[in-house]
Amino acid sequence: MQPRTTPRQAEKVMTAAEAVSRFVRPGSTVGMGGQNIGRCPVALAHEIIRQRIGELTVVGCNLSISMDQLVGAGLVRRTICGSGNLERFGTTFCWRRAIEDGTLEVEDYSHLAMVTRFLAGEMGVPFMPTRSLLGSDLLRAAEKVAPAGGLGGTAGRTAPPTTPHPDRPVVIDNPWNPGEPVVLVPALRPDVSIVHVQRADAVGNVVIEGFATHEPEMMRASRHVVVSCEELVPNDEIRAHPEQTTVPFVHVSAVVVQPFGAYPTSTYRYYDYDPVHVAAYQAAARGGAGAVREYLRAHVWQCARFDDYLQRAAGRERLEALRRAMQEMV
Amino acid sequence: MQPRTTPRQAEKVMTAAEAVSRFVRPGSTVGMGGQNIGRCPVALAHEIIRQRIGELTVVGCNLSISMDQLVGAGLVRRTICGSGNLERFGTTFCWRRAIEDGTLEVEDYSHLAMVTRFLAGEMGVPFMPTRSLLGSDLLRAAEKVAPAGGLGGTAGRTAPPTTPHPDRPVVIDNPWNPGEPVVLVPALRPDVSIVHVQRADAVGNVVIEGFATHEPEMMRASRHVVVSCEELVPNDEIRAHPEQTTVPFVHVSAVVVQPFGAYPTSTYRYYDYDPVHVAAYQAAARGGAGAVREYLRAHVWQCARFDDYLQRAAGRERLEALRRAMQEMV
Amino acid sequence: MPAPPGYSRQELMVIEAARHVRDGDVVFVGTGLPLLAATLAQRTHAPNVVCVIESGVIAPRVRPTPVSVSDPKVMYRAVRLGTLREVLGCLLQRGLVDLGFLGGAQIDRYGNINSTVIHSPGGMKRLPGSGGGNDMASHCRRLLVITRHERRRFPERCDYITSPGFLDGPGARERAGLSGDFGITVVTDLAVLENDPETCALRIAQLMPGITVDAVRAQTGFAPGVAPGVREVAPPAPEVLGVLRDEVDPDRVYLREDESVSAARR
Amino acid sequence: MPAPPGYSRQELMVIEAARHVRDGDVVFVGTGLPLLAATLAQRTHAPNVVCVIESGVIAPRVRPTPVSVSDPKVMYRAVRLGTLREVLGCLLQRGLVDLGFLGGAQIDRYGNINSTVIHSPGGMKRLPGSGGGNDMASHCRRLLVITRHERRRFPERCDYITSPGFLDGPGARERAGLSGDFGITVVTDLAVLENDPETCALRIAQLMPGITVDAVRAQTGFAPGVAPGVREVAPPAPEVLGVLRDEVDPDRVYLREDESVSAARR
Repeated sequence: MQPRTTPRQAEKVMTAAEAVSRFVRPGSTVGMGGQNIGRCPVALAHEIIRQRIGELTVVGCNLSISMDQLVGAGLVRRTICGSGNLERFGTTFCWRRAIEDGTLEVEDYSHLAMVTRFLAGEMGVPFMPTRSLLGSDLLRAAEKVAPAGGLGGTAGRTAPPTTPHPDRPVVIDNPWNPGEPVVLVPALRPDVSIVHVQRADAVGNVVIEGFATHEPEMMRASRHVVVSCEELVPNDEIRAHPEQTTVPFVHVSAVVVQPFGAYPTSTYRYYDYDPVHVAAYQAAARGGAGAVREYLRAHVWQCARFDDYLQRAAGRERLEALRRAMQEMV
Repeated sequence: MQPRTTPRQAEKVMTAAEAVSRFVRPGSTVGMGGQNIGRCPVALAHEIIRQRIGELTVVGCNLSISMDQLVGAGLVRRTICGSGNLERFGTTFCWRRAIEDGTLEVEDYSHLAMVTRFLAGEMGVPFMPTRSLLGSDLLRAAEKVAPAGGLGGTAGRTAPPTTPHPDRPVVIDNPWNPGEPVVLVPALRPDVSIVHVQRADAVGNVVIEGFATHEPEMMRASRHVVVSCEELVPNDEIRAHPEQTTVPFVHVSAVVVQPFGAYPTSTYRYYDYDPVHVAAYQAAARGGAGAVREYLRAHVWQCARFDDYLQRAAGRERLEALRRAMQEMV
Repeated sequence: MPAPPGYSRQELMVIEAARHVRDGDVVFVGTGLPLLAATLAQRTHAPNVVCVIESGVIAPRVRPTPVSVSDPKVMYRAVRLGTLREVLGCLLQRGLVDLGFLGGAQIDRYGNINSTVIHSPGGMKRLPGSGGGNDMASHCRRLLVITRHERRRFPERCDYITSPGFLDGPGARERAGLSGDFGITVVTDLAVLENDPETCALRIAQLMPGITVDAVRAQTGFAPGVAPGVREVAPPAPEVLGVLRDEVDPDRVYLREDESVSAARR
Repeated sequence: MPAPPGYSRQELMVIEAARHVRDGDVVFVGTGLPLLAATLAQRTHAPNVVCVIESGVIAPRVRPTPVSVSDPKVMYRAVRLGTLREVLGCLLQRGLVDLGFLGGAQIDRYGNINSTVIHSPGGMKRLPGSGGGNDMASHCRRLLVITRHERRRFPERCDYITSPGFLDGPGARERAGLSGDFGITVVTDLAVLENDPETCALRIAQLMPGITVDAVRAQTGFAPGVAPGVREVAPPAPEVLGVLRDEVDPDRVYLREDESVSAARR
């Protein structure tokens, strides 16, 4: 049951600073929106870094620049995801380094398995099946923890087996076809998800345009959702196109209005990604802890507001050029 | 794997007669779109009745007027659903009579459990969990067939238990919380689903407006999908609003263009339901086998085309009035 | 025929049911009297009620008077028109629905509900089935039932449990795997029943005007207890009655005109 | 620097990969060379190819040249922009995808792929992880891999199996619960490898121009067999090369210009 820190029908517009301090706590499991170079919740992640909220578990499908910056800031204890990278722009270097150094725990899944975990979370069931992972080492890591023999049936009630690791899959037989293994993955319910979207209204109805990746499932699975949006729209506009509402307000706790809130990643129909700044961050991330700290100092800690960062990292002309580049494409 | 009787990218526009004769076979499991008095696939069901394709298993969430007419025509062997009724207009009388007479088999589920079965089907997994049904007689009917003790784990491999009924749920322990029962429902993959929608293009991209009930999951779970639509739109219009596509063409086998194809039920944004004709059908259905045969003779068998039925049952003026009534509402 | 000078018992049932809707509740509702009650609550003391309807409708501004969960009137200016999965799965089973309105042909001592089949010496009578009823009873925190009070509707035990109430009594929901954080209120034309927090059995909490405990028991197939401080259902405030008649069901699709409180059976 | 007079080996790799795409295939594709190959196939011999991209994109008209599965260029005029679940669940796991393009740091004798971690005496090297790779290898009927042919990339056994090929050999996929209706083709700068239908091990099916079997084996960490009738990869048709250069990657985001077929390592 969702703790009602905010009445569902209340207006939920607030600053990033307020939203993050209210809903992100040390040790929180944070669901991360966006994918690769698209719609990463950069403004909200910057605010977490600015407030130095640590010991986080960051979860998602593809984790990208925002996760990497949180790791670079030393705020992440663990990730649970399907991948960490920026594709053409390279891997997530802070993440890789932290794993190789042994300072970051990881649980590895496939993207479908992660979506399946969020699907279980949003549907209110403790697990969901998938036929991915079978035969792979993604699964072997799990089976050590939860032998299939300990599962299922009344046997489990009379002699409870060792409980499986809460973040790892188990395998059962398909009851309708004994001998056919099926993977169960446990529900994943983030304490708070941070997602950057195109539009929202003041009570938290959300419209995502373009690809939506794992976000609808993750958002509905979360105890709280903080969205940042390019545009705040009237409630009547949401009600005029109710099929286009991606996630209704019932699931959303805070709305932060932040144009270019995903910069340097793209927001479909609003602006393209900025390869120059993505590459600049990647150069810092590749450069090691000192370079990352310097990047974060210049772009986060020395910027009281996200708009200051936008001015410093891009400037008005650059942002307008990215807007035009997107408009030519859609 | 879907048999490719139609290439996925091919144009799929055909008459209802052709679509039904190609994709609905005696003994088929037919997924039924619509709910109560909204968007029932009346034109496509009429065509099945006209072609007298029998021994059907009809599946859906709420089954309504089209199911009842198929039952009244003697074409249904079994239903699997969450409910049969037209709410304010009464129950589905042919269905009720056939069950009470013992001539129709039924498998009873809740609506969520049915959606969960379709969800398993569309996701390509053999089952899905739900926490509905627990404690109820909907479940007790199932447990007799599939005792929980026979399920799960390696035990199942060495000594296979009796395989559960393919259309009934089973119960397992939550592996992560032994002692907590969770219901598994088996995937349901209709041979063909029939659904009436607002718009489609020639290759089968489908746009549903208003409520969508169980249809997206059911359609994607089906081996074939036959849609009838109010309007055929150009492919470019679909591509101009890709977030609004409810089901992409990959899942669809045939597109039948049939304005007022859901009459006397409503099609959101197109026309309201016709309480007069719904009541007329209900009077026949309540009246018994003879009255139903007479209704079907007058409205289906004596109508070579669905447009003849529309003329007979409503007429142009009435249909236009229903269109106006809807336009005042949306 | 003009409206009666007072109010009908049916109107009072709807008004009493509306009183059990709390401001801010997420309410799972079908059509008929339940939707009238939820809409009335929203237009009076509970403006922040969020109605959800299983066909995929979230927070509509319902227009009078829908006759079906797929009636366009129930979808009017919703914030979301989506799927059954979103409503029954991502809201209801997910635990985000506070209150569900449910009907049924039988409701027994422990608040179990039957909407599937009635067995009688003459044979079986088939009913519509669960619909979303089983899901509501499984996952809502509170259930609200509006029904006529007839002995055959209140048996000791349902012929078939479609939607679980308290099953066999204390602890039974938990043993079945359901949440025990649960409550039932039944509003009838004779009384308001609610579950006894100790025994889980339905008991008489309020009486309709002029109705006695004995009169209720005479129409109940089990012997309901009586809650401490049982009182008479409060009469409707005139402005609430006005909203019900003028805005919620102005065409009297569900509200009958032929039954004033004074004319109702005692 | 002008384009070389002939064609580069990299261009031939893309063109050869495109030949394995059949008209009408539903193809699961990421960015980079795989997307070039799929787009090339679509613009030449396979106009009815349906591309799906895991971020939620179905049947786009890809604009040159996307660098990410979330690049707006990869979404251009899609018939559907939706969710990862729709693509990875309702198409891929559902069994509706014919061909998947996959990359990885290691691919072993049985076509298993590692994109998670490399262990070496100096320690571990962390890689991006599965992404949708494990899902593709688990559910596609055919896999197509485009990779540079280096010994370290073709070990006897992967350090970590991220995406299952034939696992331990004949019958192993079925034993693991995966479909045995499966095949792998690997296009490298030295050869085209494919699974032996009997042993399931990768074997040499074609050789890049001027490359010998021994040269391939020298760069392979296991000893691949040779398919009967092994032949040289056919040179590109000029019009296909023209489409690749002018329409598919005109800005040479992925196609390097510095390597003609004659200059490539032997």
